[in-house]
Amino acid sequence: MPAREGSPKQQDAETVLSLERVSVERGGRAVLSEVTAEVRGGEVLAVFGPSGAGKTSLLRVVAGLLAPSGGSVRTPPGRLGYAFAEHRLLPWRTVLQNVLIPLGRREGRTARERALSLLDEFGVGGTADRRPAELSGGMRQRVALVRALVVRPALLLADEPLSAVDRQARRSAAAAARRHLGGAAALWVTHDPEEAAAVAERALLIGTGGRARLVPTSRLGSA
Amino acid sequence: MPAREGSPKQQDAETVLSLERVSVERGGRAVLSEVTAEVRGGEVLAVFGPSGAGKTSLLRVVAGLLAPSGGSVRTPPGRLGYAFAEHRLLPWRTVLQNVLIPLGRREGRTARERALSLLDEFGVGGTADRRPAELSGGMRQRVALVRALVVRPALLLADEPLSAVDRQARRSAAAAARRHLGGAAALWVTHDPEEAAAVAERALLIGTGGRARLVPTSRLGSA
Amino acid sequence: ASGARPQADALRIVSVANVVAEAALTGLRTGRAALPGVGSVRISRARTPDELRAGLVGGQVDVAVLPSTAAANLAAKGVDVRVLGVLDQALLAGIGRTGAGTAPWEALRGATVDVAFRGDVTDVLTRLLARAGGLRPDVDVRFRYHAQLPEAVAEFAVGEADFAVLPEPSASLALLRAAEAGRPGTRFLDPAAEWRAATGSTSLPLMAVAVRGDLAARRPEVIRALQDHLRAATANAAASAEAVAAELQLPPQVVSELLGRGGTGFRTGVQARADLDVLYQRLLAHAPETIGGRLPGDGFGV
Amino acid sequence: MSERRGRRLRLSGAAVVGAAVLAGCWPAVAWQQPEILVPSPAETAAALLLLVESGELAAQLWTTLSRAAVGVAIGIAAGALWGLASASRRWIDEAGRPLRGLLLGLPPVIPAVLGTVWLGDAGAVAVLVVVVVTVPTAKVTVAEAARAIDADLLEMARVYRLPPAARLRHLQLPALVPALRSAASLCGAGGLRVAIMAELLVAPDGVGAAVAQARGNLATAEVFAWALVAVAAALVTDWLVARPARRGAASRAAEPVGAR
Amino acid sequence: MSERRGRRLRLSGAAVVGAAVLAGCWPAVAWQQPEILVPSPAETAAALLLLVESGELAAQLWTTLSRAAVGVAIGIAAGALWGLASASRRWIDEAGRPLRGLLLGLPPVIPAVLGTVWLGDAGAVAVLVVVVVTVPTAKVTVAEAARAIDADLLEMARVYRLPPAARLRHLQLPALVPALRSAASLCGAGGLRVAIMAELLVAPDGVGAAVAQARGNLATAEVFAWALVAVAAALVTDWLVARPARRGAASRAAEPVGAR
Ligand SMILES: Nc1ncnc2c1ncn2[C@@H]1O[C@H](COP(=O)(O)OP(=O)(O)OP(=O)(O)O)[C@@H](O)[C@H]1O
Ligand SMILES: Nc1ncnc2c1ncn2[C@@H]1O[C@H](COP(=O)(O)OP(=O)(O)OP(=O)(O)O)[C@@H](O)[C@H]1O
Ligand SMILES: [Mg+2]
Ligand SMILES: [Mg+2]
Repeated sequence: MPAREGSPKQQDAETVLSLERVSVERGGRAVLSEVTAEVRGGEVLAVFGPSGAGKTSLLRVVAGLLAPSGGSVRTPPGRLGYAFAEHRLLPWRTVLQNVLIPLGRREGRTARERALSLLDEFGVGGTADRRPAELSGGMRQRVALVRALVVRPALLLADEPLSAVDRQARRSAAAAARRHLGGAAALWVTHDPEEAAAVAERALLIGTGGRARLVPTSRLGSA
Repeated sequence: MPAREGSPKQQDAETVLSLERVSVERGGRAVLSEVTAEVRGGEVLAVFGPSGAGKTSLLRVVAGLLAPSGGSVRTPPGRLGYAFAEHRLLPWRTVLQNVLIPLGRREGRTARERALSLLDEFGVGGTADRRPAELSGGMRQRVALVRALVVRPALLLADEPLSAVDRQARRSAAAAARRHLGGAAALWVTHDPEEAAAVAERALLIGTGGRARLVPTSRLGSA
Repeated sequence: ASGARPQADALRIVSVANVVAEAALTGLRTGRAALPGVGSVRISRARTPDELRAGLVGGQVDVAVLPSTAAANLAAKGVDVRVLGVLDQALLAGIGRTGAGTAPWEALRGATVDVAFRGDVTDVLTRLLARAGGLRPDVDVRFRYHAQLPEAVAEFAVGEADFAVLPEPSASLALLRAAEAGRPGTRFLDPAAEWRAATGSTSLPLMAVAVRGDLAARRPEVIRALQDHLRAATANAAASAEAVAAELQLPPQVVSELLGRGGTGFRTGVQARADLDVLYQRLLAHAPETIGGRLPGDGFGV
Repeated sequence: MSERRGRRLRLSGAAVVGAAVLAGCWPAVAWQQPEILVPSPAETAAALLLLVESGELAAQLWTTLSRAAVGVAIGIAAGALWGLASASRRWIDEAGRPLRGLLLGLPPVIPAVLGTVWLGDAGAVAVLVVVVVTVPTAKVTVAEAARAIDADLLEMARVYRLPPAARLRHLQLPALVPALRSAASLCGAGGLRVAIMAELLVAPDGVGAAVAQARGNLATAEVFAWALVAVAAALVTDWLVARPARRGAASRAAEPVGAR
Repeated sequence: MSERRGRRLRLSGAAVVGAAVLAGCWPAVAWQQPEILVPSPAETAAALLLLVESGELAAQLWTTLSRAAVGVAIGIAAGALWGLASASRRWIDEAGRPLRGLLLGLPPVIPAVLGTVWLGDAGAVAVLVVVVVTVPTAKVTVAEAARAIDADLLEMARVYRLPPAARLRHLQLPALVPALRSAASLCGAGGLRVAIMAELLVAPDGVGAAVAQARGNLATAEVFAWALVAVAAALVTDWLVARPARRGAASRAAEPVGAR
């Protein structure tokens, strides 16, 4: 049974990301089954569910890294920002270089200042000239999130972007991410109800059967 | 100022892990400053603190992977179990092989059953014959934790071992870990107060200045 | 380092590939001829004199058929070898695309001559003979070198070169292939004849049969027997043309032409010593490294 | 299933096209050149047939192949061990540097000459030359790859005190598979060429000696026939080395990746 | 600081010991052998001195070095590009397979013969032979390493739509450093040897031709002197290639790791 829209606010921005009856198989096993959802520009949809339910798989399908076994995905034109769960920073480049590499040459120049201020805002300000290996796990995660934001994505996919960060830094980073999202649509995977509530109003709750339904993030805490 | 013992229960088991005025520098910057703590056999000490405070560094010092710039560390004789933050499973071996490799040959035979039942208990029972790449992030984390436990360590170091796992699985995994610890001493890094409380009674709270103090885990939630 | 030899009466002969040498050894190889006092003869072939020296030094080789310069060179380097004879033959030939005139050197004035290696005996002798013939090397006549003999042969055969001085059987091969390719050439220069004219010696002794010194000293009767065999076999070389062609995998017509031309023969080391010394002295003056920088001493020829 | 099969067909198609292009160059060149320089395919085929019929091909190829195989096996084993040791201990690396320079810089004539002195047997000398050429290739490839092994995994092995054998079996060898494969690919096919070259320099038998003989006789078609044999042997070696590799790659890429 | 210096000294010490052991083997062998088989270091030094004084050494070495350098440069560039292309597109890999077999299996005599036909100039032929030998080494090493590049990082590059130039510069080249280094190390030092061999086969000048001539004259000491020159050149090349590498390794291992 496809999931239905659960949020009341849908007046101003239009839907830019839509999943329609998306099914996914991995290694021959069905993981997601007929997931349907729509996300408007500027909106974050939290993705919530048990470990192994298929959250990362869903993000990969949306990013075009994995072919769904059924259904269709429509994504907005423009750039994609993807904060991978394992950060995927280039080990031989500095933090600042890592953040700037996805930008084109000309953009890169003007974006430098923005990148530095974003790093600052996410609490990793002093690390611009260090290599990823010289950061702590939580710092690397935030750098990866900055990289995903600095490209001014039309679509942001964030896969547990703050799981290795302490509660306080998580709160402030989630708020900062929300501020810098602009008109982008976002899918934000997290296991933390508080974090989900900080970035999103609606959550796509994936069950172990691979079915998903939309719930308000305010109701996740009780899970 | 060195930290002091904060827990009232210290009658039966003796101290097997002790840190005395341990200081750590990384990349020329002071990270930890004169951390002192003692852990008894069978006791878990939670390690808590902001991202970048030096929790992973502390575990590395205890594991002998990093030389402290000052102070001394005494560890129990016997095996070490280390659940790294980035799992570090061998990509070309199956889950079961990964879990069994740290064991010697003869042990390996008898340990097979135990490994399988541990995997089961941690909610990754069906994955024994898969490669790590075929697991979700949270599943890989739990496999790494099982590997650290299956060697029957005298000392367990767990670095945010359940950060990518949903709340429910986290609770049950934490409880299972506690059960299987036996007489080992453990340091357990986490950002989740609930998880800390589930595995430990005392926590080493590391501040941004690199100083640490011991607090009951019940008081972490208010941080 | 010779040590105890298991088969004292086995004679081990190694020969560099050479038509006359092969003809002289055919009888021994096939077992039709036998040497008195020698139980068995084992014959193998080496591609370069370089391969022979370890065997001669180590005692795995008793007799070696090799360029006479290499024999002198080994002696100069302290290897105890003697020459038990030389194989007389037309070992070098100047081939070209002109008719054989009376003044071969004049035909070469202003021309380029292909030679296989810079600085080897063929090169040195050709330069010496050119000077004797009234040409200044590198001025009146130019030389072009190759790293390997087959290249020089191929260049002549396909018409890339008009003149070449080559050892046999390469010269014959070059003429054969050139004729097949429709660019026939001729032997227009006989270096051996030029050599005799220039030096007054009776031959140009380029191919020698060397023997380990201790064998020569201990078993003179074996040396005699071998010399007798070689003399008889070279005198009748043409008879074994077919076997030689098969053994060396050469075109039969080339071998029978070479062996049938006459001029092949064998002289003992003692008989040929004077001719050898003339050659060695000239080389010592112009290219000492080819004979190791020193003339062989007394008793070199046996 | 049938889609994967189609893909495989298309890929062998690419190989056939590649071979056809190469094969096409040959008559184009041979056309304008006399046989003695560049024989035509037909002339070469005739020479090849002769070699096959006389049994020469089988005999010499067997001689050379066995020399190459022995040399390559010894060379890869020694080189890989040396490479692993070099990667794990800096002083071994430094101490081995002169030997490595020696092996890499030494013209093969020298081991050929020395080998004749020491070993006497020309076949053994050819093996020696193959070993000398193979060892540094294997060593350098394996050492650089071993240095690039994931430091995190090595640390894990240290923490869990894996004994050296287990470390080698479960961590280093699997991580070195690409390097070992390139060493095997280079040395396997290249070893034959080196063996031929060594025989050309010193040995009285084997493919190299046959080539030298044919070349001396200006039997260019025969030289080309031997070259064809050598290339065919190299391709077979390459195929044997690449086969298990491809199977591994296929299983890794089992999951379909769609276009966006 | 001074501790690091001590370590460096100890390491060069290891290299000196390695060299000394090798150098010690030589007189030990030469002792029992006549000069014509294994010349002593003194005899070799005398021959070397003669080569230096006559200017022969500088002239021939220059010729050979420039041929080797040109050949290796072309070979590594072409091989690395081919390797990258092979790793990224299966059909390129498949289509290139026959050519790779050809290059790996072909006895150098054949390109020598064909080269003489096509290029005329023997020097160019020597360069061609060096290229032919270098290309597959570079190709195989780079292709296998490129296939082993972290798939996660490649996926990241794809997601962020890095243009090919940026991908090459920021991801592929840094990831290929070990492979490129081993290719450079193998081809750089080995290239000289191959050039010498090629000259021995095809060219009338250069070190290879000098070796051939010395060999023909049974001047073993001179052959050894040339071999020393070749080994020295290989060591220098190796040192030049290894220097930047070592610097990189030093910066990576900046953090001290204590014993437990
Ligand atoms: N490459 C793969 N091959 C086969 N199966 C896979 C692969 N990757 C993931 N899976 C399986 O797909 C299912 C969903 O995985 P996914 O990574 O999407 O989970 P998740 O919801 O992101 O979990 P987590 O919260 O632990 O990250 C899991 O059962 C996992 O075992
Ligand atoms: N290899 C390194 N070189 C230099 N500095 C490092 C290195 N690793 C970590 N650091 C620095 O040491 C400090 C402590 O890092 P550590 O990894 O111990 O933090 P942590 O408490 O584990 O943080 P997190 O919760 O994010 O994992 C950080 O400021 C980090 O930047
Ligand atoms: Mg996931
Ligand atoms: Mg950490």
